[in-house]
Amino acid sequence: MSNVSQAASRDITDPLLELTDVKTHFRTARGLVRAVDGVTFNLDRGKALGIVGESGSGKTILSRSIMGLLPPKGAVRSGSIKFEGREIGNLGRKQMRHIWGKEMAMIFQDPMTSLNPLMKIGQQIAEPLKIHLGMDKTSAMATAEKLLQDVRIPEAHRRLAQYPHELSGGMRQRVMIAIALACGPTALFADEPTTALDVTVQAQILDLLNEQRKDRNMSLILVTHDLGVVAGHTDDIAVMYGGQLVEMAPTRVLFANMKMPYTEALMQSIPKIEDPSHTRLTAIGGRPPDLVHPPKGCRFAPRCPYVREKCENEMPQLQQSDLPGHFFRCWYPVGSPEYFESKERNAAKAMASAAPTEVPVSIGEAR
Amino acid sequence: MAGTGTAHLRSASDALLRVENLVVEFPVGRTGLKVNAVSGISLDVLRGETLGLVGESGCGKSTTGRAIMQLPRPTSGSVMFEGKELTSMGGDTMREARTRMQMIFQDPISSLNPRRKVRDIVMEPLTIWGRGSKSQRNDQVDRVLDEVGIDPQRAAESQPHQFSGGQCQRISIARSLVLDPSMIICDEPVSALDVSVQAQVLNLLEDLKQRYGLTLVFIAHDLAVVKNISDRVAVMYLGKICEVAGSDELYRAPAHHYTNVLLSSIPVPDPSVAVKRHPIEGEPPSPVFPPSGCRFNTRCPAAQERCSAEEPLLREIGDGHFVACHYPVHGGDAPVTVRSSSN
Amino acid sequence: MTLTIESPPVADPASAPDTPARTQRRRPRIGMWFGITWLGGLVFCIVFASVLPFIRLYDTKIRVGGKAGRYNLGPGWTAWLGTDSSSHDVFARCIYGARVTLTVGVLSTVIGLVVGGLLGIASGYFQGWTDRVGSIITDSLLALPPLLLALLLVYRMDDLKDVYSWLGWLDRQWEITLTLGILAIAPFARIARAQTIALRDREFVLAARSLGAKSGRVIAREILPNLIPAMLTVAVTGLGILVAAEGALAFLGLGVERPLTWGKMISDGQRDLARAWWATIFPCLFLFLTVISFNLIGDQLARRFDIREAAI
Amino acid sequence: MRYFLQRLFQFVIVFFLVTFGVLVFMRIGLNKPGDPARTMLGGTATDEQIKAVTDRFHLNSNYLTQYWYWLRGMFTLDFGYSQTNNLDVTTYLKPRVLPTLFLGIYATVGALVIAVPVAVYQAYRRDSAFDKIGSFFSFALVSIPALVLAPLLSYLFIIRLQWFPRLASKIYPWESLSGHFKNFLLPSIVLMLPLAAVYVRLLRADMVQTLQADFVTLASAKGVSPRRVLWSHALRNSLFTLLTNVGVQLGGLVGGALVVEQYFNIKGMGSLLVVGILSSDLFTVQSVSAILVATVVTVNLLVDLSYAVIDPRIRHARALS
Repeated sequence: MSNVSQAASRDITDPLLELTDVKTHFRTARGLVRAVDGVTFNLDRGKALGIVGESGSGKTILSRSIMGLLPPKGAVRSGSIKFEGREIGNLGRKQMRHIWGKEMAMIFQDPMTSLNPLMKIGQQIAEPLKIHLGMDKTSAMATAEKLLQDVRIPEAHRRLAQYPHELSGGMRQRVMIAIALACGPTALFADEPTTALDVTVQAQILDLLNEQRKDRNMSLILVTHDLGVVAGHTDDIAVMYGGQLVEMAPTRVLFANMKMPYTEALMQSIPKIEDPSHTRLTAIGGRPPDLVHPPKGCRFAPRCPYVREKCENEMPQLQQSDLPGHFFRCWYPVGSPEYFESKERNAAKAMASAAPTEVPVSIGEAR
Repeated sequence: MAGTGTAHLRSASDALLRVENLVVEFPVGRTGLKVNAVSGISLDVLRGETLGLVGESGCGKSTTGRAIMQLPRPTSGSVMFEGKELTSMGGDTMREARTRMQMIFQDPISSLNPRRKVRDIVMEPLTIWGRGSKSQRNDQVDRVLDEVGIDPQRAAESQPHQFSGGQCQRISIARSLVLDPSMIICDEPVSALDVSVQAQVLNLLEDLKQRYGLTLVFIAHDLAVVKNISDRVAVMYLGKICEVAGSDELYRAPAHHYTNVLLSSIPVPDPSVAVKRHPIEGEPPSPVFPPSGCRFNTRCPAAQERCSAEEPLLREIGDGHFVACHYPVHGGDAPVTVRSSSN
Repeated sequence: MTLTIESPPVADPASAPDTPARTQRRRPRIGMWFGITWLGGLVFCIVFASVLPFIRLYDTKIRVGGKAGRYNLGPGWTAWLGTDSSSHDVFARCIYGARVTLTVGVLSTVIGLVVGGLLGIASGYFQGWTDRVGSIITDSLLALPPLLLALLLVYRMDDLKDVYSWLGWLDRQWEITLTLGILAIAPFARIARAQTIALRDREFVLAARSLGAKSGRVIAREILPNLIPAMLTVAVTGLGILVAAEGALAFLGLGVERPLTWGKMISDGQRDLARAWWATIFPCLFLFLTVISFNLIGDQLARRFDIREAAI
Repeated sequence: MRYFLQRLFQFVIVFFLVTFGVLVFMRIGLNKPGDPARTMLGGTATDEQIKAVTDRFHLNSNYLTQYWYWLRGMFTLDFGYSQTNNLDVTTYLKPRVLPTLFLGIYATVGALVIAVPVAVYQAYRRDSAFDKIGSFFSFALVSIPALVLAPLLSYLFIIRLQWFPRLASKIYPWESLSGHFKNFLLPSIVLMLPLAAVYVRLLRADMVQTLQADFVTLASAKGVSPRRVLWSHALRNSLFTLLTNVGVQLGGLVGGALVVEQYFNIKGMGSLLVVGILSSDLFTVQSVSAILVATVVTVNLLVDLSYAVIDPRIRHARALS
């Protein structure tokens, strides 16, 4: 695998991105919101990492923290973020400017609001080219046209002079990708890049992203709530819950061998196309934790079907499983003796009470 | 006959809802152009059945749901509900008829008036129609709230913004239930919710359907969700119905090329499953200028000359399986969306 | 006077942490308390003007050495804010003037709010020709500069009541109230219309209709409660504008003659500004403090209800 | 284009409606034959004089006919006759136009020149000391009516500091630049400051909104410099409310001009109008109102057009229609 590394002193096998105990908190009227609370992981060059979580899990804030794109007011950051061996966690917007667009680029969720409505497509793509690569107008436009062809936009030349509203949602997302790719970044952050798109278009965009990643040996961080999206398109998956990383593993390992009850519950609550119609879903009762006053122990404890006393009192640390690269945050992981014991107990309880249980929020969940 | 035909409709006497050749058009500003949101579709739903209506954004599925409610009234076509024709009904009769069918919307927060107490919101239908005495109404509301898993005590003193999205959706469901309707039209009821909450709401809908003997029209863009909850599924594309079949049958052996593409586009939450892709290029054309013939012909991998000239009618290709396509996938009897474990 | 209003906030507690919302309240609420104190004090003085020892009666002349003279006293203990050209206490006159000004302001706001509000709701809810007629009315009202319209209306009403006996009940104060009320219709109508259109398409309104609610009920139960905060906020800010407009009318010679209002006092004192600044500057201050008080309260309300305030 | 014609049509309708309304309202109640003429000429007028005026302006016919003749006169620049000045309105209206125009242009342009940079910087450095001070002053200034600002400033600068004379005779810039300056600076400031404050508040609010938009974040994430993000991405997208209000505020500006002209003794259309109304000078009032209404309507039309210049979406939507 060849690599065009700019940092000659660094070994190309070194991780591109190293996060150590990254925390991002927000001061609000209600108190300190622990949006991201101690995240540690490494990402290798050219790899695709999926960050999965429900709304409020901190996945978006995490990706924005790495990019340094948080709102300037109210955010309290700590921990270390190293990008190509260089600490960027403490850089201000001024210093980040030289990294943004050139080495790190970002794609947002909503293609409708992410492009400047008053600027022609061509100009928007040419902008980073002029800034970072010092191109003149003609060559920037020529490169922009090439980029549009790369992201497979038909009639690329004509598009340059069009405005965003003249394109469909999928086309706009392609333009966003073209902008992100313009200066050949080493890391691409895609925040829910397909949530606003239709399924048929979603598949096209995901394929395009992956193909470009491979062609350009670029790392991809795919932030999404949809396990289906990450399953087919990433090398590793990080599952977030309540601001913390609760499980991280190579994609196949995670799906085949998940350790965290939350990941398991998440998987089970998704309706699957293979299952026959009217298959009962296993819902997760309750609600995500309040990040101003998070639970003392495991953050998933209040909703966990296998919860024990220890879970409620002591916060589990991220530990490695017997498989390489697989980490999880649980006292009694899926597959442990305690897990099976709790499972049997729950099943017995469900048998005993035919009527819906007293759990107030999720009716029939236990049946 | 224009439109996509009525071959799939069952005997009129069995159907709770029977929609024939429904057309809904909206003007585009003052341009004189019109959006062909729904172009002559026919549907029927039997009592106690759940009909899934699935398609991409802009295919007219939500518009169909609202047109059934006569909000706004369709441009033309017939909507028979409980044996009565809704499109010709006058104001007050119409208002009365609407209480027999209810609607749940996509945005749980927007569908509740932010300035009213949750309990009053749920009580509102009873107040409008002056049903029962005050204490009867209170009991009814308490019972329904309890049923959907909302604490009536808390509902009495809280406003919608104090509840989460999932809970708001439960409240919407409670409101739609108090008048004891026979049918509920669910317009993307779970697409704004997180997966864990989505499962709660889907389960709740299934339970309530059993308990109240409800008939559901379930509109969504998520095929897995639609399959999970529906007995019968109708696939829509650009204001027309492409395919109608029993839920399991449709997913086992899609016959319309669009259905096939749609099914193979779903990302599967399992990396060991290799999906045989049927990728298509491009995006749906504008409903202002729909293509001639089969509306899918501009993107269809199997399109031939006939497809742009002649509009296919819905025809039966299997037991209860109908498709509007001149050249259906394998005649509709072989599974095409191949999913196999690669290791 | 224009306010642009955002759609009401959609707050999902579950998703809140993912979107770092605006933090910290910006300006402390001192401003609003200042406004309430000033207006409260003013109203108190107005109500008890005749019994409060420190407010002289409207007609009391302050004599110096037994003589009443032009501007014979500057600000001081005897007359807090000095005396005017006819030897009257400026402070007392300011208070009596405030009575007229505030009454006119409140009543005309109510007129504008009710008429404009109904017009706007009707235009926004029913659309079609109702909307077309409504928008022609508002456009026409806005095409004529407001102060010009006010001058015309007040002046002609004076004439008309001599011709038509059924207008006999109109005194100057009513003329001004009606006039300013008419001026306030168009802005209120615009805002009510915009808000109604935004609300009309919300799903809870659709839900109410699908429950079989009639238009009247939908407007009263679903739309109006969501409209009221915005309208009240606009009304408070609008009060400030109408108070200023009343001042301008009085300044241009079409004010209430007795008691004099601030605008007329400013106009009267203007010629002798060099000699007796207090006769002009103090009414100016009263006018300014009153207008700013309304604005401060309005601003706080706008924040409270999350209404983005645009122009005043 | 069709959209523009539609708007034009609507504005023309409003113009006719309002000017006709003014005519009717000025003459209503003067029902008896000769009454309007008598009102115009005053009690001492002879019957011949009254008849002459009545005939000249068709004061005996119905309002629509009167309106028609007046309107026809307007288009041939015959604005009617004013008894107060015993002159044709056209003659003495002419020199009144420019001073008011000076005031209006100085105030609007000055307000924009001050407001745009201040608001942009306030929004950019939100919650900074600059923002807070700016917000404080704009809030205070928004709350100062012309009626208050005029005496305050004239007391300070004319009476205390004596920087300006009370009256200057040479008012046109081509006569004497300093005289023009001395005459118009203070009145323009009185009109300009509150206007600038309104603009600052509007633009700041919109800018703050825009700066939170995804496409602005994306522009930053491309590595675009903050200055360019601010001035070329965010500002253009924030101009709509401001533009709308340049039109909307015009009415208020005219109102302010009435007060300011009166206060600073400027012989403009505003003071003419006040005198005209107070002396039932039918033709003066009608003519000046018509000019003002036409101005307001035209400016609003131009504002409408400028949206299309700025925003391609509007341009295209209109091209479709």
